Amino acid sequence: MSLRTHEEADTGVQAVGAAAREASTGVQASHDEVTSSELLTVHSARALAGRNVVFAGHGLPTLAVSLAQHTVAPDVEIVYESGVTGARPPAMPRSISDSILVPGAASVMPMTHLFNYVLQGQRIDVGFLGAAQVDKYGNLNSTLIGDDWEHPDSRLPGSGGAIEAMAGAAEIFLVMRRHTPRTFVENLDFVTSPGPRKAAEAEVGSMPAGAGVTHVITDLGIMTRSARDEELTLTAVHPGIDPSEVVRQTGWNLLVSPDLETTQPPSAAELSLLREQLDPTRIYLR
Amino acid sequence: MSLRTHEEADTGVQAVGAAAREASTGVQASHDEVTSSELLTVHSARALAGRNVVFAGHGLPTLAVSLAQHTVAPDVEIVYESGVTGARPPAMPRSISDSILVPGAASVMPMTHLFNYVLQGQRIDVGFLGAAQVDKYGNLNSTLIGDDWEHPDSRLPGSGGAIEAMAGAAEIFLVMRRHTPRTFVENLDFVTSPGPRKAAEAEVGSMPAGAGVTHVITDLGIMTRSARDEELTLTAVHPGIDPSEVVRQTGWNLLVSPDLETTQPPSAAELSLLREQLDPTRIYLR
Amino acid sequence: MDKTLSLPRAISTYLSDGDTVALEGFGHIVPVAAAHEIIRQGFTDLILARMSCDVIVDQLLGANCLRGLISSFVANSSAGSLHELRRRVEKSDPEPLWFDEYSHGGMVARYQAGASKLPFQPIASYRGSDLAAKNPRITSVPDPYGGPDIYVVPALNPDLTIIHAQRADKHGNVQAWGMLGVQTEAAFAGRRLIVTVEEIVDEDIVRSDPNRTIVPAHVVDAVVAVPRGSHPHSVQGYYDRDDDFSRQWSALARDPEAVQKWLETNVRGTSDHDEFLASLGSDHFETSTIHDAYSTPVNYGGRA
Amino acid sequence: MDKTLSLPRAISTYLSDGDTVALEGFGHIVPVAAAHEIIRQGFTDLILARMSCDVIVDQLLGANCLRGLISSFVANSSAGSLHELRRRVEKSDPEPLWFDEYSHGGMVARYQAGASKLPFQPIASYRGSDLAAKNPRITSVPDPYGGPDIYVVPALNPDLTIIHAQRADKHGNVQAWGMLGVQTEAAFAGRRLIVTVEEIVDEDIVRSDPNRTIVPAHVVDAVVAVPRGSHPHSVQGYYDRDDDFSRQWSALARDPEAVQKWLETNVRGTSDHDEFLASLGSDHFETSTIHDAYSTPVNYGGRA
Repeated sequence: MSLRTHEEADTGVQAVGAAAREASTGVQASHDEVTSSELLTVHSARALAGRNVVFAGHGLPTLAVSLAQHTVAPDVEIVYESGVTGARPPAMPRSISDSILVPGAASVMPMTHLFNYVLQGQRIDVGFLGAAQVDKYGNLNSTLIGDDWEHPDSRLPGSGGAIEAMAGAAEIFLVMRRHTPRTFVENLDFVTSPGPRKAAEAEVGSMPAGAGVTHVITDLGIMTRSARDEELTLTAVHPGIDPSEVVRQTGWNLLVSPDLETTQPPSAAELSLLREQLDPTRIYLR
Repeated sequence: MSLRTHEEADTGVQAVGAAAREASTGVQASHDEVTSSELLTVHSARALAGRNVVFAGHGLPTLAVSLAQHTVAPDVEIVYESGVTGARPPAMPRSISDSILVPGAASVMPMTHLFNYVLQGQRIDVGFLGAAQVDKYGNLNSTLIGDDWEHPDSRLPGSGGAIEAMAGAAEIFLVMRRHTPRTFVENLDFVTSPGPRKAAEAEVGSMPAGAGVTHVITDLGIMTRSARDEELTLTAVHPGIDPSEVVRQTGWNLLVSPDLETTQPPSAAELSLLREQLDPTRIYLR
Repeated sequence: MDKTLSLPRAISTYLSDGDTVALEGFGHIVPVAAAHEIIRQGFTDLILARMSCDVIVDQLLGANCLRGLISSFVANSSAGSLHELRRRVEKSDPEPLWFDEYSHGGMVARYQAGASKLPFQPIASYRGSDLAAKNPRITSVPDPYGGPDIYVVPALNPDLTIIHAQRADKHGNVQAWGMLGVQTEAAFAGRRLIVTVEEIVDEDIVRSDPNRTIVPAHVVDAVVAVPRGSHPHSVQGYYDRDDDFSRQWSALARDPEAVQKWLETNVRGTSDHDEFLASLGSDHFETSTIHDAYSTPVNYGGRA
Repeated sequence: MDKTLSLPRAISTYLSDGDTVALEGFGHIVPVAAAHEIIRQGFTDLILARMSCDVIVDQLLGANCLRGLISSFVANSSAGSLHELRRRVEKSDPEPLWFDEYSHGGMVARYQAGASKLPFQPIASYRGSDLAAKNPRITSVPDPYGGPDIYVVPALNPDLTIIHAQRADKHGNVQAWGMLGVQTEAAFAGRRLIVTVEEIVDEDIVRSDPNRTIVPAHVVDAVVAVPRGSHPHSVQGYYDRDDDFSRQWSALARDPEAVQKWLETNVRGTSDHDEFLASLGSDHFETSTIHDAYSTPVNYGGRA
């Protein structure tokens, strides 16, 4: 409910970018069928290999964790901001506070436990977040757009638990449906959730426990960073996406890895799991 | 379990003082039958008139609250340090962590709620405490006897929750089975639970929320105080007790009220309730 | 002590103009009916504390009940924007809104300090966040154990807290299950406390499961039976959420006049919560039925 | 992930000499069998954290497992004194004991800070108490909201926490009821966590009542089935306390040699908890039977 997942930032059907449409080889799945949601979900799931405890919103992150449980990370467990762990909902939850998450779950914690003991308590390996703006160090804005904090052009939902997820999780995966210069910016209008580099510049407060944003998964490709002072670097583009297009759609001078790769398209097995088992009514696989 | 109630400080059968035995009139109950426990319980119960939420140990305080519920304070509720409220045990609990308290109780709180939200949260009208030593301002020692804190002559149980009860409750009732110069002292060997006067002398920390010890109920009589800088004053003696005897048994120069009263002996109704209904097997009415 | 009251009586007894009132519930067991009663009785100048906003925040704003808001999430859950709120914040339309903003972790910490009668609660987040820079009430203390200065947030002690739950006994022992949010802390933090419940049950039911009690009776001032009092939010074991209602609100509230008309017809024009529910249409609740899924009983037995 | 282990294996895997180990449980669901296994394996130089002491503290002291104690109540519940402990504190016999002393409120605050990864937790008590004067780890910070400086206690993060509960599934979702003490906070505060339980149950039972879970699986390192693992303390719904045992301990432990003999016979001389229980005599548990008192099931139903 309260984290800015992509569902809240973006609504409506999102097809994958035109370039991807043209280029996707269709070796493993007909590219016409691969939606943006499917693409982002598959790459989010793959990035979960080796992780155990994930803090995530409903929708795409939930689907990604489910897919990872069936593929690269059988023991991965999802913790929802509403305090639910080990949920086994009979259908896709409509928000993180959907009571469909509760029957058959392993636990429901009160919010003091979730925020104090789980998030602040550094029990999370990966937190999935969304944002209206991200900068080169993975600092996030989900508060407002505009110059005047008191009278913003657009008032956004705010932190919810994003500040605590960023501060407490070992790493953050950022999922952005639309990779544009308006969302990938040189300077945030408001720093809601600072990564460790921004935090280190401040004079007061406890340092974040983790590395901040380590993966950004977009409709154009994947950016990663691993050290505090490291910038996000384009490490992979989706099939048919020219890296110069990604640089053009980024509001700062984006670093491109010398070992730039092309992502493996969703496999038939991944798509089959998503479509036939995990979200057969296509609530999220729009 | 962990507050120093009189049960923990004093063990063994305690008959009422000889003077009281000789003088008790027996108008309402044969004085031969009135044990020290009954006397202290009845006067503790009477003092609960007008109070609603009581923090108490097992044994005498529990009995006193039960008696008050049947007499002067029908709505009074007891909160145990183990987190249990609204207990209706089928028999007298043997400690505050006796699981006999739980079946049929109104709530069981985790200890964070009990200590943070109930005690520190200032939800308690009266806290019952015991102590090894008390001074004229109602400061209490339940930690040690001796001059050397590192190697005391006698190591006592320690605070338990007594410090928090003293700091958070609106007032404290102290029950002392034996009124002697060794327990009513000029200077405590160790200030475990300071009242507000002692706290005010300190330079650091939050001030206690309440008045500290307002009633001391002993085998000789009743002492009260109501303002921060007020000393405990002997306001009533039990029938047949000479006030000079109380002064002699007190380690400081005890103030005696000009309006000194003689306590009303336990009534037949009170004794009947205690003996036949509340503690028929005489676990505590020794 | 019987603490049952009618909803109008509970609100009129325990709320005053200018109060800070907390309405908590995280997308589940939300005191919506109580918010509507606040609108009906025309309270003004309130400061609302609510971690995660929803339709009732827009409705209280539209009804001009609020001069301020303390919150950490100001969208309509996942259903869209709260347009009354955005008009107030973005354009001071019709007037400015005092907005005291935190993160969810900060709000939890504020309620926790309030419930604990501590002046503040430390929090490990906020370093480098503009949220801390923007809000003068978020400050810091030194760490006497050698770490960097740590952020703290001040205690939040609402004049009145209102929560909703599945059930209580008439004395006010409140039981809830499913997602519990910050309700226990908000309840203890409040100077006064009203609890609305789906049903008031015999105390033997409550007492058969004392660990299920989230707020003990001595903290409660009034307990009020308000069936379906959380609509459009769900109540575990009682009814499902009404997503259509929430989505339609975000569409409707784009038009300030539509908000006023809705409030006149559905809240001010209804005398109580039952009439409000009826105003939504007789077939409105057909889709929100739920299945049964009972807990396995546990044995509370002890020495007999 | 199946986290079930035998008790010897769990202790040998997750405990090391010199560790700070928390054994929590407030006169109910106490990890007594785990304490005995620590004695059997001969660990030394441990610092024990335990709010409310009892027979296992005396036993661990007698077995020379401990160099230090962090506690807020050092009697044997209401059964009398702990004489091993008193000899150590009063006479440094056989050697001094490092004793880090708090009140119960202070211990709760320390575990809470530890679970929350905060450096400290403020506490409203301690002003004017010699406990604060005596303990240099109890210190203070200024109140930036204008009140007096407030006392703080440091986070407690045991190397290993051990708790006991009624039941868990094999993944380590732990459920308990009755008096819960500070177990959830101690569990989250621990760098490692062992949970002993009366029984490991099918996960469907746990999942029929998710609000009953006091510690979720991802916090647990090992889960161990140890029936009657809390004796002489009670387990709600399973067995009653054994007051005779506790009282007899306070009598026996007046004699240091009797303690050594008891440890040899009943702990070191037994290979596991079943043998320990058998060493108490075949008719020992006849008096601790309990009655049944089942909770009323609640409906967790939602949208099907």
